[in-house]
Formats: sequence, C-alpha cells, structure tokens
Amino acid sequence: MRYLPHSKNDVEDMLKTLGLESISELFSSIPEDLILKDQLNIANGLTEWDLTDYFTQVSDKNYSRKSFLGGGSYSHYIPNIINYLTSRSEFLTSYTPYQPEISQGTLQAVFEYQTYISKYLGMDYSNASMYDGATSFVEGVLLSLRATKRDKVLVSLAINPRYLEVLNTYKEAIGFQVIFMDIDKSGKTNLDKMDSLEDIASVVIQSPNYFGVIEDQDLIKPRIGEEKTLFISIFSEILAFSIFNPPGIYGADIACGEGQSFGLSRSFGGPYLGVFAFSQKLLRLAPGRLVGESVDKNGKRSFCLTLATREQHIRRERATSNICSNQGLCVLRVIIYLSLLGSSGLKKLGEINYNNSEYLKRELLKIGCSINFSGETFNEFVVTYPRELSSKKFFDLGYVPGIEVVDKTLPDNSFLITVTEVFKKSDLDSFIEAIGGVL
Amino acid sequence: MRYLPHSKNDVEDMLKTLGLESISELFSSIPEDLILKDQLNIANGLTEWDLTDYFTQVSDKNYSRKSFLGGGSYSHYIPNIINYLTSRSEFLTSYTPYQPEISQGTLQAVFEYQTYISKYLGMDYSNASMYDGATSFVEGVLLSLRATKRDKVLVSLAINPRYLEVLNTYKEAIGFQVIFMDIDKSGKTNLDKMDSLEDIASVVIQSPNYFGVIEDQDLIKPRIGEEKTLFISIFSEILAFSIFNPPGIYGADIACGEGQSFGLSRSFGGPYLGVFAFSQKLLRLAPGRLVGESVDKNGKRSFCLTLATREQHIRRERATSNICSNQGLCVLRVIIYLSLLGSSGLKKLGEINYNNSEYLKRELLKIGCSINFSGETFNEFVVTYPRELSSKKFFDLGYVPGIEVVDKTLPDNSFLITVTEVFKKSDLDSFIEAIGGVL
Amino acid sequence: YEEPLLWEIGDGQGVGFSIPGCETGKTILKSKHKRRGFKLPGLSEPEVSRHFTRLSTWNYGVDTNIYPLGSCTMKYNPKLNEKVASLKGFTNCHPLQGNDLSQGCLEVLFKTGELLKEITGMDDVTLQPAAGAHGELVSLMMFKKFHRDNGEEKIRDTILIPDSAHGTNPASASLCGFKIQVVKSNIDGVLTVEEVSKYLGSNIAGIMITNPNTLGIFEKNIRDISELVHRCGGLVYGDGANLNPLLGKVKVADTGVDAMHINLHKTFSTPHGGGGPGAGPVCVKRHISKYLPNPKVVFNSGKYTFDYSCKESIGRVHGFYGNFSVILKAYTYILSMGRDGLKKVGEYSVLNANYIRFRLKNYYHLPYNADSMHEVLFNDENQKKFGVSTLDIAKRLEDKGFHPPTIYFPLVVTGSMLIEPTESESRTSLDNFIKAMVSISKEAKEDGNILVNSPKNCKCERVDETLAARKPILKGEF
Amino acid sequence: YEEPLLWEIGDGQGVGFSIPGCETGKTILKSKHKRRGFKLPGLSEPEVSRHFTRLSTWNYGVDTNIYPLGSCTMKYNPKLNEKVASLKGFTNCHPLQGNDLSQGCLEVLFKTGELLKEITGMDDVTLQPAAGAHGELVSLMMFKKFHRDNGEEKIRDTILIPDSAHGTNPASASLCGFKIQVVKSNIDGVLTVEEVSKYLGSNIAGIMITNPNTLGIFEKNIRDISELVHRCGGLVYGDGANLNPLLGKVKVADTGVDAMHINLHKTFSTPHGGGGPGAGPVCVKRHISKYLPNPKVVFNSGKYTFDYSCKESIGRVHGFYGNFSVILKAYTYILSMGRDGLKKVGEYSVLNANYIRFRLKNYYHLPYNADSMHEVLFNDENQKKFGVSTLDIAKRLEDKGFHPPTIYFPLVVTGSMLIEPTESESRTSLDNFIKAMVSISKEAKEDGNILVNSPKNCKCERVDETLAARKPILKGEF
Repeated sequence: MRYLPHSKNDVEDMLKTLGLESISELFSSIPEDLILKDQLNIANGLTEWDLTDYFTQVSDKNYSRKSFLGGGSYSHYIPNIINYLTSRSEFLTSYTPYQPEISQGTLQAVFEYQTYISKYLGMDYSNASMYDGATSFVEGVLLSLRATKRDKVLVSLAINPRYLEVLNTYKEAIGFQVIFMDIDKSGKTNLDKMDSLEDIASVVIQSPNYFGVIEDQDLIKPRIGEEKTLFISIFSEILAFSIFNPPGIYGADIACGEGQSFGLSRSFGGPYLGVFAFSQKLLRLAPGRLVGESVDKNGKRSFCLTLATREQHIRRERATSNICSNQGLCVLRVIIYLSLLGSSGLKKLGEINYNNSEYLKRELLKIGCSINFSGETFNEFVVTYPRELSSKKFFDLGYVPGIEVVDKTLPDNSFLITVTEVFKKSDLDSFIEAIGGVL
Repeated sequence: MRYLPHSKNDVEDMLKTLGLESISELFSSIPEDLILKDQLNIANGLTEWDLTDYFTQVSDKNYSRKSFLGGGSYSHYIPNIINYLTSRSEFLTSYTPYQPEISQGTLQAVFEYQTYISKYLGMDYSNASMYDGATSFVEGVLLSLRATKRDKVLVSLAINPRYLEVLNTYKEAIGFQVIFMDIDKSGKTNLDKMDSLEDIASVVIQSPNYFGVIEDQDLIKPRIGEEKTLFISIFSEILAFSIFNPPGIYGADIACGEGQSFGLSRSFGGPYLGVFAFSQKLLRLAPGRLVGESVDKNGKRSFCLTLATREQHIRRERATSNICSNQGLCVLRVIIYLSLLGSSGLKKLGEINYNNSEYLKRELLKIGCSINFSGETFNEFVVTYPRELSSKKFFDLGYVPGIEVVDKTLPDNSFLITVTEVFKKSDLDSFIEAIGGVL
Repeated sequence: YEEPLLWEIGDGQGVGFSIPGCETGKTILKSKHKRRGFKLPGLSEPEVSRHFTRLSTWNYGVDTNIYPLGSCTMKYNPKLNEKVASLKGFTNCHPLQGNDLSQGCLEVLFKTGELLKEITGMDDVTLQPAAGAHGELVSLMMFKKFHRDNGEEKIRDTILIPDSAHGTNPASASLCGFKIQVVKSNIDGVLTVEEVSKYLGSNIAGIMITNPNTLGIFEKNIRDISELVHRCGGLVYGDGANLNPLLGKVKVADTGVDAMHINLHKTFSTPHGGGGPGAGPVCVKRHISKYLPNPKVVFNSGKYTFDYSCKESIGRVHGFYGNFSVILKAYTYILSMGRDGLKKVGEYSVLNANYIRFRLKNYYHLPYNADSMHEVLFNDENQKKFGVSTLDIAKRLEDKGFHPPTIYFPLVVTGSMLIEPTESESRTSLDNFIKAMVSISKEAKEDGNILVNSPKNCKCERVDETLAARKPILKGEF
Repeated sequence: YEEPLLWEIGDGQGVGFSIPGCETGKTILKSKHKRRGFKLPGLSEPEVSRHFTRLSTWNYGVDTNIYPLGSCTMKYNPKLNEKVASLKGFTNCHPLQGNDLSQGCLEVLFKTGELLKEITGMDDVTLQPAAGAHGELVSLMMFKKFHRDNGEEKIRDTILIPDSAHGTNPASASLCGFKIQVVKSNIDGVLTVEEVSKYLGSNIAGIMITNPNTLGIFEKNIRDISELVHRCGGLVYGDGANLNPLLGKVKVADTGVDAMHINLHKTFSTPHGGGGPGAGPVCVKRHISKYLPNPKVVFNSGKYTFDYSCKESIGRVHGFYGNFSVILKAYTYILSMGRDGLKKVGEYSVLNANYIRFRLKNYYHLPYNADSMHEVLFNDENQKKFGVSTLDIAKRLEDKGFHPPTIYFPLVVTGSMLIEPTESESRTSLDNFIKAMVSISKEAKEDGNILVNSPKNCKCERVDETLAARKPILKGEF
C-alpha cells in the first residue's frame, strides 16, 4: 500500500525487537471476542488512476456552472495563488500552533487575519475562526447570554433561515428564549418589538439580510439606550462592507457571520469560515482561539496562542466554548485574499458587484419581473418572476432561477438571486434574453 | 498590474532619489530614434479569470484521450505527488545551482538522479540532462566524433525518424558523415555494414528501435572488436529496461535518449528529458552538467557542480557542448518517479506494459491484422491493418490508428502502436471490437 | 531572517488581484450606509507569494518530520485527496442547487456515511458536524432529546466523564447544559465497573468514553460499563479521537456505545491545516437515529436526496451540510486504502507505538504498565531530579528538528508526554526520533541547562506567554 | 537537519506508486535480452514526500527572497502560468496526433510566435529551440546555410564576439564549426565601429551581440556596427538574454540584427526549475526566414497546421516542437501583462537597477561610468585591500538570507558582481538588499574574516569544489 512505509522485513524485525511473534499479540489487551473475525465489507484499495477517473465522473454529475445562487454561499473569483500557497505542506499539514517556536508561520498569519478582519468590520477584536456563518451566529447569541446572564434574545426574521434553524437546534438543547422580529415592506426588520421587551440579552440583525436588503443598523444602539442588551450584527455576504458600513460603525458588540466570500470555494457548503469579532469588554468571555503578540526570551517579537484560559483544553467544563478544531486553513485563505486586494481592491470589487446587481435589477424590471422589497441591496435581491417562468422553464433554459423565498409579504414565484463580479454584462444580457423570450 | 509591486508613489520616490524627473530619462543612453513612438500592437492585459476561461477553451480544442500513439512520447501514469513536490517554489523557481550552500536541495536530487539513471542503464555515469531524446542522441554522436577524432558515424535506419532529422540538421551545419544501416525482415538493424567500413567514430543503434523491436545489441561490441569505434545505444522508451537488458550490459560507451516515460506528461512534445549516460573513459569529454559529492569546510558531505571546465561558462569556445539551461525540473520529476517505484515497481510496470502489448498483438492477429516484423517487442509494435481500415474509419470510430510507418519492407496501412499500463483489458477489447466490427 | 507583518511591507497601495472590468455601467450608491473609506494594505502577487512562502518556512508539518502528537493522529496527508477535492465539479457546486443538480456531491456524502457505518458497526450517521467537538455536542443534544422524549430531561442532568478525557468532553457536556461528574481511572489506567457504579443513579444522562483512552490503553471493561449505564437508563458516548488502532480490528458498536464521533482529520488522513478545518461525523445506534440532524442523505430508486422528513430530529447543526471537502478527502482515503489497507493502518499504528515504548522505556518513566495501543504515555519522573521538565524536553526536541509529543495531557499524570507516531512513520523515522529522545535523556543528566535554555535553533526562543495573556495584543496598528 | 540519500532511507523495499492490476494475462518473456534483476531502492509515498520536501528547504527560490543574478532575469514566476500549463487538454496532448486533433496547441504556438514578432519587430520565428544556447546554435546554423547558398561557406568561417559575451556565444559558434574572433569593448563598456572594423573582412560570417550587454550597458553603436557588418557580407546575431529592459521601448529589429533568440525563462517569467527547462525561440528577418527549422506553424483558412514545405530549412532541431509547456507559460504571461504591463516591466527593471546603483555606488566600485540599464556591474576593487573578494561578499550575502549576484562574470572586469533585480522586486525588497550590501561593505572594513569564513548559516559551509573535480564522485553506491 503506497501510504504505508513498512516493508515485510520492517514488520518482522520490529516484532522481534518487541519479543513478539505476530501482530495480533499487540492487540492482546482487547477482549478477544471484540476482535473482528471477518474482514470489513469494504472493497480492496483502488489505484490513484482509478480513483481519479471515478471522482472525475462523480464530480461531473454536479452542475458546476455560473448560477445566480447565493443565500450564504457566493460565487466570487478566487486567485490561483491562494490554492498554491495554502497547499504548502508546512501550512496544510500542521497542527494547531500550540508550540510557538515552530509555528510562527501560522501564528503570524492568524494575527494578520485578526487584524484585517477587525479593521474591516470596524470591531475591536476578531478571534481565529468558528466553523461557519451559522455556528458563528449561534456562538454570538450564546456569548450574549453569558455576558448579560439573561436568557432571551430578540432575533430578526430576515436572518438566513438556515442560520435560524441552527439557532433553534441549540436553543432546544441548551434552553433559552428566542423572540422574532417581523419584516416590513421594504424588506427590513421591523424593530418595534425592541421597545416592548425587557431583559433581552441581545438584539440580532443580519445586514445585508437574507433578502439582500441593507438594514438600518443605525437605529439599533439608540433604541437599546442604557440597557445592557448587546447588539449582534451578523452577515452572510462579508464583501458588502467594501462599500457599505460595517457593524462596528453602528456600535455592534458582536459582529459575526460567514467569511466564505473571501477566497473560499462553494464546495457544496463547506469548509467555510465562521468570522467572529467583538468589542473589548467581551474579550475574556469570547469563544474560540486567539493569537497574541509577545516577545521571546531575547525580546524579539513573536506570536503565540493566548487567553487560552477561556478554552476547553485548559478550562474544561468552564470553557467559553467547546471549540477545538476550527477553520485554520480557511483563515489563511482569507488573509491571503485580503492582502491581495487591500482596501482599494475590495472597494472596486464591491462596486462591480453592486453595479452588476443593479443592472440586472433594471433589466429584470424591463421585461416584466417585479421587485417587491424597496430596501437598498448590495449584490443579492428578491425578484418575483412572472408566472410563466416556472422552475421547469428555467431548467430547460439552462438556468437555476435562484433560491425560492416563501414569505407572506411576497407573491408566489419569488426568488433570491445574487449577482457578483463573475458575471459579465454579456452573461446578464443572455439571461435576460433567454427568460425574456419565454414571456 | 498584479505582478508589479511598485505603486505610483514608489516610482516617484525612487526617481526623486535618482534625481530624475521621468522614467524616460532612464533610457537616455539609447539613441532616441530607436525608442518606440507607438505602443506595441498587443492587447491590454487580461484578468486571471478571462485567461483561465480562454485557456480552458483552447485546451479543449485538443484531443486528450487515451490513444495508441507512442513513437518517442508515451502515455504512462504520473503520480500526483510529482506535480505536488515539483511545484514547491524552492525547486521550481531556483536557478542552476551555482552556489552550493543554498542549493543543496537541487544538488542532492540531481546526484540521486545521476545515481539511479546510471545504475538503471548499467552505465558508469549519467549527466544532469540534455534537452530531449533527439538532441541527446546527437550529443552522443558529437561526443564520439570528439573522442575518436574521426568524422564518420554508422547509424541504424531503425532509429526514430525525427531523431534522424535532427541528426541531419546538425550534420549539415557541423559537417560530418553519416552512413546508414538497413533494416532486416525481423525489424532489426542489419549490421553487415559494420564490417566493411573503417575509421568509424561510432555505431549507433536504438533499442527498442523505432518499430518497437528489441535489437541484438550483444552483437555490436564483438563486431567492433579492437577498433576504437564507440558503441552508442539509444532509446526513446526508457521503461523497456525494466524487463529488457539496458545498454550497459552490452558494453555501450554512450547510452542516451528520452526519459519522458518516467513521470513527464506528453504536453505536445516538451519539455522532455535528454538522458545521457557514458563510460568512465569519456568523463572529461562528456557534455552537460554534472553534480559531484564533496565535503564542506567542516568535512560534512555536500554536493556541488563539478568538472565545469568542460562547460561553456568556463571554457567558452573550447567547451564540450554549448548547453547551459538543461531540463533541471524534469530531472527532479524523474528521480521522484523512480524513487516511488524502485526496481520492484519498475519491473511490475514493465511487465504490465509487455503483457498488455502482447495481448493486443494476439487479438489484432485474430481479427485479421498482420504483424510483419518478427522481432520481439516491449510495448510498441508495427501492425498492418486490413485495407478496409482507413484513417477516416478510425476517426469515425473515435480512435487514432497509430503513427503511420512507411518503409519498403512493410505493406501499406502499417502503423506503429503503443500499449502501456494505462490501458485496461476492457479498453483493448473495446478497440478490437470496434475495428473488428468494420472488417 | 525576519518577515515583516503585511502592513510593514511597502506602502500598501498594491493590488495583487485581477480586478475584472465592469461593463454594466456605474450605479451611484447614494446610501446613508455607504462606507467612507477604510484602510487595509494591499500587496502585489509577488509580494504576497513571498510573504506567505517565507512564513510557511517557520512552520512544521507532517512532511517536515515525525509529528508524534498523542491523541492527534498526525498521519501522512495524501496529495491525491487534495487533488480530488479541488475538482471543479465539486468546488463550484453550490449547496442549494437542489438534489437533481447535486447528485455527485450527494453520492459522496451517502457513500462516505455507509463506509463509516461499516467501519464502526453503527446503524446510522450524520456528516454535518464540522469538527470532533461539534460531533460531541450534537451527540449530547441527541442524548438530551432522548431523555426528554422519555420525560426524564430534568432528572437526568449529569454526564460521567473519566479523568483522562479530552477537554472537549466536559466543555461540550457543559455547553449542552449538563453537569459533569468526573470518574477516576484505576491504577492500570482504565475505568472499572466498581468506580463507574459509584455514580450511577437516576440523575445520569450518560457517559463519555474515549477508547483506547488518552493513556493509550484499551478500556477493557467497556462492555460491562456500557451495560451498566444502559441498565441505569443512561446512554454511552464514544469519543472517536482514538479510532485509528481499531480499524478493521474492533467495531466500536460492539463495545456498547450508542453514539460516537469520528475525527476525519485524524483517522482518515485529512490535513489539520494549522487548526482546521476538520470534520466530526456522528455514528449512532438505531434506537437514537431518529434524533440525527436534518437533513439526512438518503438513496432511493437510484437517486440521492436530502431528507428533511424526520420530525424527531434535533434539527440542523451547520449552515449547510458540514465540511464537504473534508468528507470528500476522507472518502478518497478510505477508497485508496481498502479493507486490507485500513486493517494495516490499525496494526502498524500499534506496532509503531509499542516500538517506541520498548526502545524508550529505559530512559523515560512509564506511569502505566498496561499494554499500549497506538500511543504511549511517558512522563518526566526520571528527569525531574535533574531540574528538567517535560516542557524542557519538548523544546529540546524542537531544536533537534522534531515536533514534541502532546505534553501535560492527559492531566491524570503529571508531566505527561503522550507519543503517537501513527502508521505513516517508517522504521528509520522512528529510530531517528528515538535517538533524539535518548540523547535528550542523556543531556538532561549531564547538562540540564541545554534543555532549560532550548530551543535555540528555531524561529524564536521560548515565547513569553504570560505577557501575551496579561497585556493582550490581538491586532496590529497601522 | 540532515537528509539521507534515497538509498540510505529504510530497506528500499517500499513502493509509493499505484501499480495497476493487469487482466490481460501474463505473457512469459523468453528473451536472451531479458533483464536479470537490478536494484533501485523504492520508497512509500510518505517517505518520498518528506524526503523531497526536506531537500527543497535547502534551496533558494524567487519566492524566498530577491534573486539578483545578473543577465539571468530572475523575476517572479506567476502561479497562473503553472495552472494553465497543467490543463489536461494540454498535458495529455500527444505531439503526433495530427493537426486536426491539435488545434489548441497549434494556436498557442502560432499566437506566441506572433506576439514575439511584434515585441521584437522581427519578421518570422521558430519556437523549436529548447534553450537560449540552442537558439544561438540554430541561428548560427541558419547563418551558415545563408553563406553556403551564397557560395561563401568555406570563406566566411569567423564569428566576431565581444569580450563581454556569455560563454554560450563562443561555445555555440565553435560547435557550429566557426572560428571565434574576440572584439574588445571600449572604456565605456560598449563596442565601437572602429574596433569592429579592425576585424571585418571577407572571412567574417557574422557578429553576436548582446544588447544591453552584460555590463548592463546599451550598445549605442549597434546600428552602425550592424550596417558595417552587413556591408561586409556578414550577418548580425542578437543574444536576447537581456531583452527585459527593452520591452515596449525598443524593437530589436530596428537595431539591425538579422536573427536573435529570446529566453522565455528570463524575459517571459517561466520558472528556471533549478537549471531548466527553458525555451529559446529564434526571431529572424525576412531574408533568412526560409532557413528556419521545419516544421513551422502556419495559419490558413481558419486552421493551424505544421508546415514542412520549406526546402531551404536547416531542418528539425528538436525531437518534436520544443518545450511546448514553457512556451505556453510565456504566452500566458504576455497575455496577462498586455502592452502596458510589458512596457512597465522594461521601465521598472531599469529603475530598480539604477536605484541599486545609486544607493551602492559609495560602497562598491563601479568599473564603468556609463548609464546602466536593467543590471548594474560592481566589482571588489574597494574591498580587495581588506583581503576580501567578490566570492567572500557573495557568501556573506547568503548568510544574510540573500542570493548573491552573478559573480566573476562578465570576464572583462576582475571580481565582477553583476546585479539584476528585475521589476518584480518591491522597493522594500531593494532596500533590504541594499542594507545587506552596505553592512557587508562595513564588515569588510572592520573584520574581513567574517566574510572570508562565511557562510555560517546555510545548509553547509563552503564546499570543496577542487576535491569534487579532482576525485569525481558522480553517483552513490548501494
């Protein structure tokens, strides 16, 4: 077997060294009747070539062309250099950097990530990642419960429904209350419930929200006023803050969500990146790993994991979270991505997304589609197609219509669609022409 | 431009440092009328994404499936680990290892290559590569002229015709004589001319030869006898020596040819690897780079380029060759390939090639094809298809018939075909069935 | 050499990204939410390439040398897995494009699940959890739902956890609202029926057991303990972190566990990536499979589909379907190894650990005499008298070009050094590591200062972690 | 750490390759030529992966730091080029599958040729030569044929070559059967009409000129010299090794050359690979284009084809069509840069060299006062008095984490240090290099022994190259 270095001689010699006759003696501490008599019902190993053929065939069973699908997973350009650099075995195959002297590469990169993310989001600090947008959102909620010692959270219904599903799962198991805020005609969250409720641990808003609409986050903090309620601002399209204000501007205490747009492929939903940023006052309660700057014995700048007393391997049942493996390599991808763009590149990219999206909006309106939510959007919006445009029609034309959105405020045949920089004008025009032809 | 680090500020600052006002002043030493007035007639730079799309389309215009084509370029399995390791920038982007202290990686790998190749071919030494099989063959001939101070070479006509074309080009420019030896009915070289000629610098045989036939190389050295004529044994399918005797066994003074089969992709003909091995007595006349073992100041084993006094950068017009850039990275690919296989793996792989090839031979005979050359073969042979099987028929069936071979000893519709380990029995059976269906 | 931070390179005005043209016209953004400028340095591609290449050389990976971290299973990460996971048909697949357009991905998920069921002997599986600890949490959520459906959620509020357990076990249980009762292992390093019995009662929700445990010892009483816990109304959780030695040897289902997670990034060779991503599929017995997260992947009449139909499910635990690419890599690995290969993995991992144990036992103290499985636990008992600690030994190993073992874990032993070589290490590699450990034991005797002052040959000397925690600097300024 | 040789690892019985099954039956080989056993050690994939990963860390690449080798143009090698060259449609393409099935590859060859013609202003091109020196030889073969067709082959037996030329120039000319006459450059480092005139006569086949030359100076008299040589019946060859600064600035055709090669691995960013592969396309003027090697790639009625029709061609010079993948990478680079990018390449390469010149001129001696183009020549004149040579300076640079410049070349100056930073280097990178050079000049003054004993921080100290040549060990034994 090509991955196993021992030759037959090696095994025999080593057994002899140990004074053993056979491999099975090594397993003598296992009760004999637990030892399998039969082989596993698994095929024999395949060659590299058969596997390559097989997986090429399997992958071809997926649709992998451009689509207008978004809703938490976005199609953005990914520079090849990211794949190249992250494939270096020193990054790819290393463990969590517990031994700083031989892990300065990962540590410095994470420190750079924390710096870029916290500045990009306008927050005090960022941790070194959670699993994905949904779990990061839930960790934000849990942090607010911990920090305020309260058990109720006020949550916008305009949050990604899959994120809300995950919240519900945790809520059921852990036991806390979730109160929802409705959506108004503009597609924004109706904040009225904020005034009538007490003892709220946190108010949670997504912006751009699930319908792509930019929320009026400036209204939150003033409405919280003197209360100790935390403001949690979440996101699934982090690129929006290239041209729209980030959570920090509005005084968010916790900003968390999905970082996939920054250099991670869609890959059927994972691995993605749970971005988690927070204000200084929450530092010692925050979940996840943190890298800090320090000095070595000679006073030389060095980096190491820090504030580990929050973590499970030190604090066990009193840890701020149970997270251990995080999304380290995704962090590396994101910091490489951000360093290639810088703020000027990000701004340009954001503008292209916005321009493309607004263009498609205008063109869709021209051919008789409607856009019911009046709120401004970044690169995602909800469109209502005429009835003639059924899902089947779309498939026949070779398009995916978007993600169906069912909401009492919306007509039937409404879909969330996303337009990023990967679309050229000609792509959009072809789309309009194709569906226009059916109308 | 993403590959250029200077910002506008950088350029201005640097010009200021130099006391210059504009970039164009930097070019003031060039006569003004040589400076281009217009821009180059080349498009503006394309993005990474447009280029990826473009090249995907362009590459799809090529046929890239399994084919029976060989004749100096072979389809063998290439382990993915080779691509992975050779893409490490320390290997990929380094220069010729002139500074040994910071090039021990390349140097040791080349030393390992020289060792494996010389042992595999049964020769005293191997150099660190020539451009490809054809040029390596010519360098072998030139070395024999140099070593014997003669100007006639006796060359088999069963050598790859493209190699012979290159020889002819060099012959015309440099000026030496080439005398050809015919082919007999078995597909082997008729050696009779060896006896009637004098003052021959070298006798050159390819084995397996262009028709895939194993030559009787054991007859060469005895026939040369006391003469100082050198025996040059060349090859285009180096894998053959996994189960057939290598040149060294037959006393070849020079063994040279193509190394592409050992881990290099076909890539439309290059880069490939000129393998060049030779006997001890030719060491100081041999072309190309050599890596030797030595010690550093502390007596520690280290490697460095050696015998550079043969080379152009030291000896200039008295160098043994004008080669400078060789095929360094291909050398690295080959030594990785060989280390993954070892002799036991090579032997197994060779046997599969042989078995597959012999199987197809038998099956072709069954359906009415003929095999005119009686000599034994490794993984290539010449088949004569029935007349009904025109090239067009093959294309219609989705097959490439092989490389057409035109020779007076062969009937029309004769093709050289190659069967390697990439063919499964089912592939071969489908082929037989498809062409059998036409007959 | 030193490598500056990103914002210390150049003037930050570079761009290393191909900004595409935009022909759809400029729409002026007139929003009160419009962002008014922010500053993140950008660099050209050559600068970025060099920066991260240089940083990488300060790291240590599995391709650098042996990485003998106990309970972490740092085995070779095949490059083929990476190639498969980078196939466009997978990377470009959107998670919401529907069953019809995702048959390839769904096939991968379904078949991987089937293989994990066969390997563990369990009845059902979810691939959603993104890491081992996530899998633990998901399992405990299922346990909770089980007790709730039995009307015992309030009563059964305690989880038993052995003293040698990973920190994630108590952390997950606590996060899920359970109380923790620690159970001591005995002098041989294993749990006993007697000790577990002490704590059994109507308040027990379940027990979490790692097997082989983090002392490297097989919990030989596990079936009896499982039976006992079951009889008392509790459930048994298996922490699969140490599954590697059992491959093809023992089906975990036979030991009585009701649910277990598997760390694909340990047992099934997917890279750790400097901290992740991993994947923590959970396998369960039939009686609790209805609680598995939604959606499940099912195969019916030739078609793979996401099944959301289970009403008793605890619900979704990940934004989409877990770390798909990681699962794909593990699937590739299992198909590469095949049944014979997997069995040899288990065998050689145990052989290698025992070889190290045998060759080092005269130099380092073995706190337990019981047979070792895939990892072996030493401590610094023999070296303490020379003023040398486990930490010093670890740092000295770094100087010699080796990654240290897991240190100061498990907590039940002081000065732990937990060594897990994995089956990927050749004999030559083991011998080199052993040689280094032996030479360090001699250095400890002869001149402990060498160890105390190590490392000297690494990127930096020992880092002041106390300072880092006291005055946290968690981001740079520019 | 040390890394053993392949045959010093394990017992050599491993296999890291997926040997496929064989269902075609075993055919017994009953040949007198059957090989009777041989021994080459085999290793498992993890061992091979680690071996070569470790070896790689002893190397220095462009992604490590500045690589200022004069006349070598060690610029950044874009990763995109590698990705394009690895597309299956290219890598799986057999060179003999015919025009119809190779339209993609032929398009790449044809369009690259067109771009090279536009960049140089020349009329025709061959892409067959596998390296710069190969291109030189091919050009000289064409020159020879030209003179032969004029009935002057026997008379015109001499090639003029400046004293600053690359060693390949005389080596190629000599290989092609020419005599060499060296021409001296003047005190300003350039060729003069007077000096060239001295040697002109009916025996002159041509002249080989590198421009800018290897002193980094533009040959300002080149047009007059070309005219003179032409008038005398000779041809002018341009060594394109230093094409980089001229991109978009000067078309080499305008300087009067009849043929030139281009090093794609220098000017057009393809990686040097530790010694190759490169590619050395040759561009020619119309009057000698009929001598170009066969086949040529032509485009007619929408189809690309290999054209073998030219009877006067010198013939084939490569087994197939040159280093196709290298050409493909260069093509990708040109399309990435576009006309503006290419022009900036030239400009910034000259800016960077002059910046280094300016910042170092007070520390190191400049043998020539003439303006530098893309590279700058210093020597050890200022340091000699402290017993420190160019070699010592170079080795000390290695200690400080930098690759040295080209040393002891060109030969016209003693103790040459030829520095070519290329446009890929940022200002920060240049400043770091300058800082190191300045500090070395101070060390030379204060304690030359530091330099003489360097390097101390590399994989090894200075290697005994004399021993290596005196007692050659060119392979290992096992």
